[in-house]
Amino acid sequence: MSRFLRNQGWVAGLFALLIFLFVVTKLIQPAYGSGDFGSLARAVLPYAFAVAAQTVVVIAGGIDLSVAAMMALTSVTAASMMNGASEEYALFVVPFVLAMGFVLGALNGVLIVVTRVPDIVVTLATLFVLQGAALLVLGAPGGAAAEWLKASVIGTVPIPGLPDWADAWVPKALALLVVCLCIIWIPLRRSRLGLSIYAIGSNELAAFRSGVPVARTRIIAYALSGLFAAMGGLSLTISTGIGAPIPGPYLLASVAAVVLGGVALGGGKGGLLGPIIAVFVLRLVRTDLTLLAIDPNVTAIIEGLIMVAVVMFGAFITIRGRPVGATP
Amino acid sequence: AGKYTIGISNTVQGNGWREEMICAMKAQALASGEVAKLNIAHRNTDAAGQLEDIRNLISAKVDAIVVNPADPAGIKAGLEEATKAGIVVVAVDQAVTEPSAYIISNNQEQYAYLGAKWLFQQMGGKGEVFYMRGAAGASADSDRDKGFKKALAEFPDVKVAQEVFTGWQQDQAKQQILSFLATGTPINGIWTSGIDNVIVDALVEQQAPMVPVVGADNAGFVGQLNTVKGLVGAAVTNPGSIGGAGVTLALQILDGKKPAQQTVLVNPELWENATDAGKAKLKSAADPSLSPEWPVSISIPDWTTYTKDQIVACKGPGE
Amino acid sequence: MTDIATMPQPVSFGRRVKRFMADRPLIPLIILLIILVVILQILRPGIVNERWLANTAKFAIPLAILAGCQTMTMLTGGIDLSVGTVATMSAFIMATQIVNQDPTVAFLLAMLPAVLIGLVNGIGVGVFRVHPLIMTLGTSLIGTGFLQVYQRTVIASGAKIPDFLNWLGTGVTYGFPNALLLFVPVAVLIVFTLNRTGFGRLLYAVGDNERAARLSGVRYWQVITALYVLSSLLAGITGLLYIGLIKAPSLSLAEPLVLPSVAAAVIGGTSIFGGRGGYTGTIIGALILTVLTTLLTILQMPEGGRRILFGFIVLFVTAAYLRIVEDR
Amino acid sequence: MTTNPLPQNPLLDATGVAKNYGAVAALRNASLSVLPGEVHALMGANGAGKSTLVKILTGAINADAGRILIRGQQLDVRSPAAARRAGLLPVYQEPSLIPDLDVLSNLRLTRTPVEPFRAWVRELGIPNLDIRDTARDIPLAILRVLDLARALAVEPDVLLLDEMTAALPANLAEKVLEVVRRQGDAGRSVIFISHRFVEISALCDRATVLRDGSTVGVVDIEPGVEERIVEMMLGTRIEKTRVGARTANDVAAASGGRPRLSVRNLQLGTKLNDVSFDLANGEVVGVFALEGQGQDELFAALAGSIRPTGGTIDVDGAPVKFSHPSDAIQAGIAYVPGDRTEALAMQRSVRENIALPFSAGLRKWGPIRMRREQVVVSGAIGRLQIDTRAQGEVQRLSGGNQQKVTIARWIAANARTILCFDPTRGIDVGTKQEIYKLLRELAGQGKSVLFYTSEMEEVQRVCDRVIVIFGGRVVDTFSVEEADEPALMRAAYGLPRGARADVGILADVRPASDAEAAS
Ligand SMILES: Nc1ncnc2c1ncn2[C@@H]1O[C@H](COP(=O)(O)OP(=O)(O)OP(=O)(O)O)[C@@H](O)[C@H]1O
Ligand SMILES: Nc1ncnc2c1ncn2[C@@H]1O[C@H](COP(=O)(O)OP(=O)(O)OP(=O)(O)O)[C@@H](O)[C@H]1O
Ligand SMILES: [Mg+2]
Ligand SMILES: [Mg+2]
Repeated sequence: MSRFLRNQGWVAGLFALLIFLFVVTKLIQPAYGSGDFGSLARAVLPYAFAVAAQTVVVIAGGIDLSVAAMMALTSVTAASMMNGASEEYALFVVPFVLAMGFVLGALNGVLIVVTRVPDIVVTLATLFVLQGAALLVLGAPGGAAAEWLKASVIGTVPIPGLPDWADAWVPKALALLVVCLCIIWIPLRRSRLGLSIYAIGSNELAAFRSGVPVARTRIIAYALSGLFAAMGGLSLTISTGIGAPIPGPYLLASVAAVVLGGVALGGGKGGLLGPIIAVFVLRLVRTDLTLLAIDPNVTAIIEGLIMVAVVMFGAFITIRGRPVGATP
Repeated sequence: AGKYTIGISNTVQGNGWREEMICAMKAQALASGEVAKLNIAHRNTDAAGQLEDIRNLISAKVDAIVVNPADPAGIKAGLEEATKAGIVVVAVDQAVTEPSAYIISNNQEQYAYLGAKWLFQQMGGKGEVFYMRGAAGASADSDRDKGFKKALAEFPDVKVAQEVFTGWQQDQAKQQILSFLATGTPINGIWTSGIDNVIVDALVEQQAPMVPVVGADNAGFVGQLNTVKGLVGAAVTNPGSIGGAGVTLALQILDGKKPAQQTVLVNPELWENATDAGKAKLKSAADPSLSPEWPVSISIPDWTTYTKDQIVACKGPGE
Repeated sequence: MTDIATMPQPVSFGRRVKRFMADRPLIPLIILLIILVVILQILRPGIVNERWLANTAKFAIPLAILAGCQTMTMLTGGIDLSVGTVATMSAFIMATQIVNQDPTVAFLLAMLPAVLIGLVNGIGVGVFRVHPLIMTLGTSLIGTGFLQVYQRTVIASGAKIPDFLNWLGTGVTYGFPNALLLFVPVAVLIVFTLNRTGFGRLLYAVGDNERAARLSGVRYWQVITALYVLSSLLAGITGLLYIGLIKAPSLSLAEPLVLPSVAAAVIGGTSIFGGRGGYTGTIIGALILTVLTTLLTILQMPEGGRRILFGFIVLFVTAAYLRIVEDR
Repeated sequence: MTTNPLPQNPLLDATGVAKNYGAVAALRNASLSVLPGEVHALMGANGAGKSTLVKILTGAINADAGRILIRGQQLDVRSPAAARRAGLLPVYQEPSLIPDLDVLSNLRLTRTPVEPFRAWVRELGIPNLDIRDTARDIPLAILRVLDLARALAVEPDVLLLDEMTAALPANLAEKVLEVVRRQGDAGRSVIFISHRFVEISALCDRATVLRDGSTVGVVDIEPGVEERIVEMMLGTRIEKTRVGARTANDVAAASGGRPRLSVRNLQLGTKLNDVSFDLANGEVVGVFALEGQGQDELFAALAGSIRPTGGTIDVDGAPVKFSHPSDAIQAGIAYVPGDRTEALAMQRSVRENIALPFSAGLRKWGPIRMRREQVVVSGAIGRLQIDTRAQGEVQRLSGGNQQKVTIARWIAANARTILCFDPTRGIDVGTKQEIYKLLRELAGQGKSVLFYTSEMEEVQRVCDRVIVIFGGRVVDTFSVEEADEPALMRAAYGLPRGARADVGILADVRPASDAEAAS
């Protein structure tokens, strides 16, 4: 139990915060219901994928500044491919775009491994490259998305055996998110590859000496990041029905949520659940601020304060909880 | 005193034009006396983020939503949901594709066409133009590009010497024009997408030959048109106060006075300092007390009723 | 005590050149810079003239000072993303306060947020151990929010650029930009601080091994707080210089400089993991980026292509530099 | 070079191995030949290139030149994984478990079978290991043992142990030696690196000696061979002086005044209990203890790294309370940790590392007087005879020289009291002698030294008195004359004076310590 708390305490605390925020939301807007929860889930979708993309590389001891640009590129690619195409064609577009994200992500990894330039610089450079490529694909927002794809995030999932009121709280967007993340994350977490990703983030030298193929593992971590980012890009196209070549605010948001979610920026620690809950928390805070009709400029201040305060609080309890005298 | 709650969604922050738009919305809501509360979602984000904001406004049960769309098509789903929830939707500044929404918009294509045509005429229908666009990939930029290209097609002897994207950022634009001037390439005119005063500054600083400059009606640039010696130029109006007009339209609809068409276009005007009539117009428009990034056209006749003090105070109902 | 063992076998010329450059990492950087200038001159014959040099210096100087902030924070293993906001705030406050206030008062008011943000950053990072990326991101959000609220209060009073800043930012005397009057002392100060003062030593030591520094009696929080305040002050001064150069106070004035400032420091050879680097390299890094921007403006190619090229060149420059300097 | 006629084909045969780091030649011409079933010592002074050779043999770094034959076949070990497949398994000088993974995951990562691992862990004297513990939370000594158990569990043909016993307390070290010997008996080969001759002569069949990156000889281990090995290792650098403790007169003369450091009833959670002792000016007091008896906490408390929960510390008769190491330094008390990665800024120069304490205080942040610093630093470097060929970055120095830098810092700062925590861990005999001499010299100048060591014989060489800690209490104090090995050992196991027991059997008595906060 104490080990569980030590390992998962932060995530549990975050979850409690989320529940608390739901209660607050219900108090502010008593009519807040399942439909609004569905809106929240849809808003979470691109952020959650961005954060998943960031989490994988951060655990592997890196950082990926190209997440948002990758989302933009995959989004415009999907949107321009589906523009004027048949509904069935989208069946091909989706795997194609996912594969593209995977390959481009792997390319990030290869560049890092081969050039030995720090990851922050390589991904900054690929940020520009991917942005440029997105502009070449679509000079201005446009394109289209297949109707069945758009429908895949609207409405709820009927779960047999559950009463209707409960079904209403399972929006398709949430189900889609959970399925996409779990399909990749759970097998990964259990595999040696997953261990290797944690290992190179925790101590690269020790990992190398334990026989972990460090370069290959790093490339795969970035490839997975690219894959998640492509899912994020697709989710943008699906929810807006277009592709936009200018990246949205997902880069900084992803870094913030990763840290809020208890993943150490040095690597090796944390999981995917924390950052995803953190995304929900951040989105719900925004909903609450809108519901309260707070001055939008003050909103920026509040969002910044929350980010700093939560992380400071986390740091504070870890300082308190650490055996005295030890430095991090 | 008012009875309505109006939601506002905007996706660009920290730019004078957008700030004026928001202040116009607040001032108009206050001046109308019909609005109890404004609920403003105002941040830097993309279409997906705007969808989130619109849905949050739906959750907040506002009566109307006035939106400056990040992208005309990208927020269709959200606007549709809003209409279904019985909310009046008004798009300002740019059109939207959702048919149930009302649109009161600046005509971006016309904006570029008007300025470019004037510029090419000033150049005598021939020569090289420096084409300083906005942000690559933004929908307003591509609309303006259409207008510019339309004018260019009418003047076959005008050539684009160089095309750059300023990203609507002052520092980038200034660095670009300085680099360009340093090459010594001769040009006969400069078209800007509203990042204008830094361009004139650069010409003055570098003691480069003054060429005609087209910009927007930003207070700084309008001031320069009046005072900078040797500068021939034109400001094309692109009133940020369109936001106030959007609030007025939303209130009219809520009060049951629907407009004849779904779309109301506010056509830009061109103020130039090449003629005496134009000079007089510019003189009266100039307003050195405004922040240089704010467009001087702080009101739109027939559509806004607030005073200058009200928009400058930037206070909405209940503030 | 300096009996460097020389290799017994004769060393080839190439290796000697390489070793020579490796011991003087500035030389390859300068060569890279010269190559870029030569390419520029070939693309646009005649562009490299006195006026162009002055313009390049004018734009490189604010970037170089901000990159100095990054260099110092990166030496401690941190990063300061709030420099853009701080510079913007002091510029905006200066331009609006000068209308009704005495210049000294306006200056002090302009530097006030810089000190405050620096202090908060320093305490967050130094005492609460918040990750610098998150801390400075948070304070920059908060700062932006405050600036927007502030802006509404001064719309009526308008803005003005003080003549002195105008002179400093854009003026040229005997072909030399006046901004050098500010930059040369600042650069000398930074270089001297890093190499010849106890504080500079501590920056390196803390970034390299915080525990070792602690055992030597160094109080981490003091160093970090002083560092972030210094960084913010420099950013604030950069803001004043920059507003003199751009002459248009906007709420996002210096934001575009943030990522390039990080890139300049990294290109200049400072390690983002701390403990290694210096300011002279950073200055050349800033020049390289400025020349690169010009180069890409001059190229007649679509915006997308330009960004792709920019990304690749940044990557290539950093990789080439690392290749030359590493494995001494 | 001594050439022994080989009775069998060697299992591992490396010749002409060379490795350059820029201008520094870490290895010039090393060769090593290991027979099946042999425990082979690899010896050499600090910086001779032993670790480098191990790393090359196990694929952690690539050699510039050389030929490696395994069972007569040329093999290209380009990665640790390849070496592992070839049956070569190392335990490096630094722990190599992944700090953020638990032990079980670490095993899965290296495809190590769990049950044999558990068996080996028990065999090596750690009865109650929880394999779900995160490696980061496990004390260093235990980690080293786990590294060994992990290597043993896959039954390697050649096991390479790089200073495996250096950081181990006596009881664990003994277990390790026992296990290693049995490896040899079972027909597997072991390459064993250690600076301790006792271990070499107890364990090894032959020894290869390296000097300055070249193999200078291979000898059979037989009684009396030590002198020859030392000769080969150090070349001309021999100066084996015995540093004795002070005579009774000196002690009497010095102990007239008040004690420099006086600890009374020091309490620290469950780790330290009622610890009291004095440290006089001009005195070297040894601390002897088995692993995890609270010595780490004691040193950390005296160094100001952790706050004691009870008791008092007096310096020169005045009570002090340390809340940060800088307070202790202010009071003239400097701490040299056993783990040099904890003490050094690895990317910085030797000079900056030595001068670091000069800049620590707020008042010292200003311009540095370079000339004066240069003089002080080179004084300290000279005094410790630090090999400064690679002085631009401390990480390029060999382990022993790095260790010297950690001490040189406080010599330069002229600290009055030095707390040395196992300063000779992994240091060659020559350097050890220098350090002993240095500590005695410091004492001669009126400075005082508190000296924890994991090697019993050091106690007699340097200390004036020894305190023995067991279970967080000072269980006994010996004068140097009384501190013979059996007496110390008994006390360290918490046995009263005069009781007779065989230490070897007693080695399991102590439960494995679970946490270690300070080191
Ligand atoms: N990365 C490096 N760069 C430069 N020189 C190095 C590097 N690594 C090792 N050396 C040099 O090579 C020599 C051999 O180092 P090595 O670590 O193998 O010594 P060692 O025999 O293990 O000594 P010790 O017993 O002190 O650990 C030393 O002089 C060291 O300074
Ligand atoms: N920057 C330096 N360079 C070289 N040696 C130094 C330096 N600073 C201190 N020392 C040396 O270290 C020793 C301790 O000096 P330090 O100035 O720390 O003493 P102090 O007791 O703090 O003096 P004060 O009370 O005057 O500040 C002296 O031998 C001094 O020569
Ligand atoms: Mg060694
Ligand atoms: Mg070594």
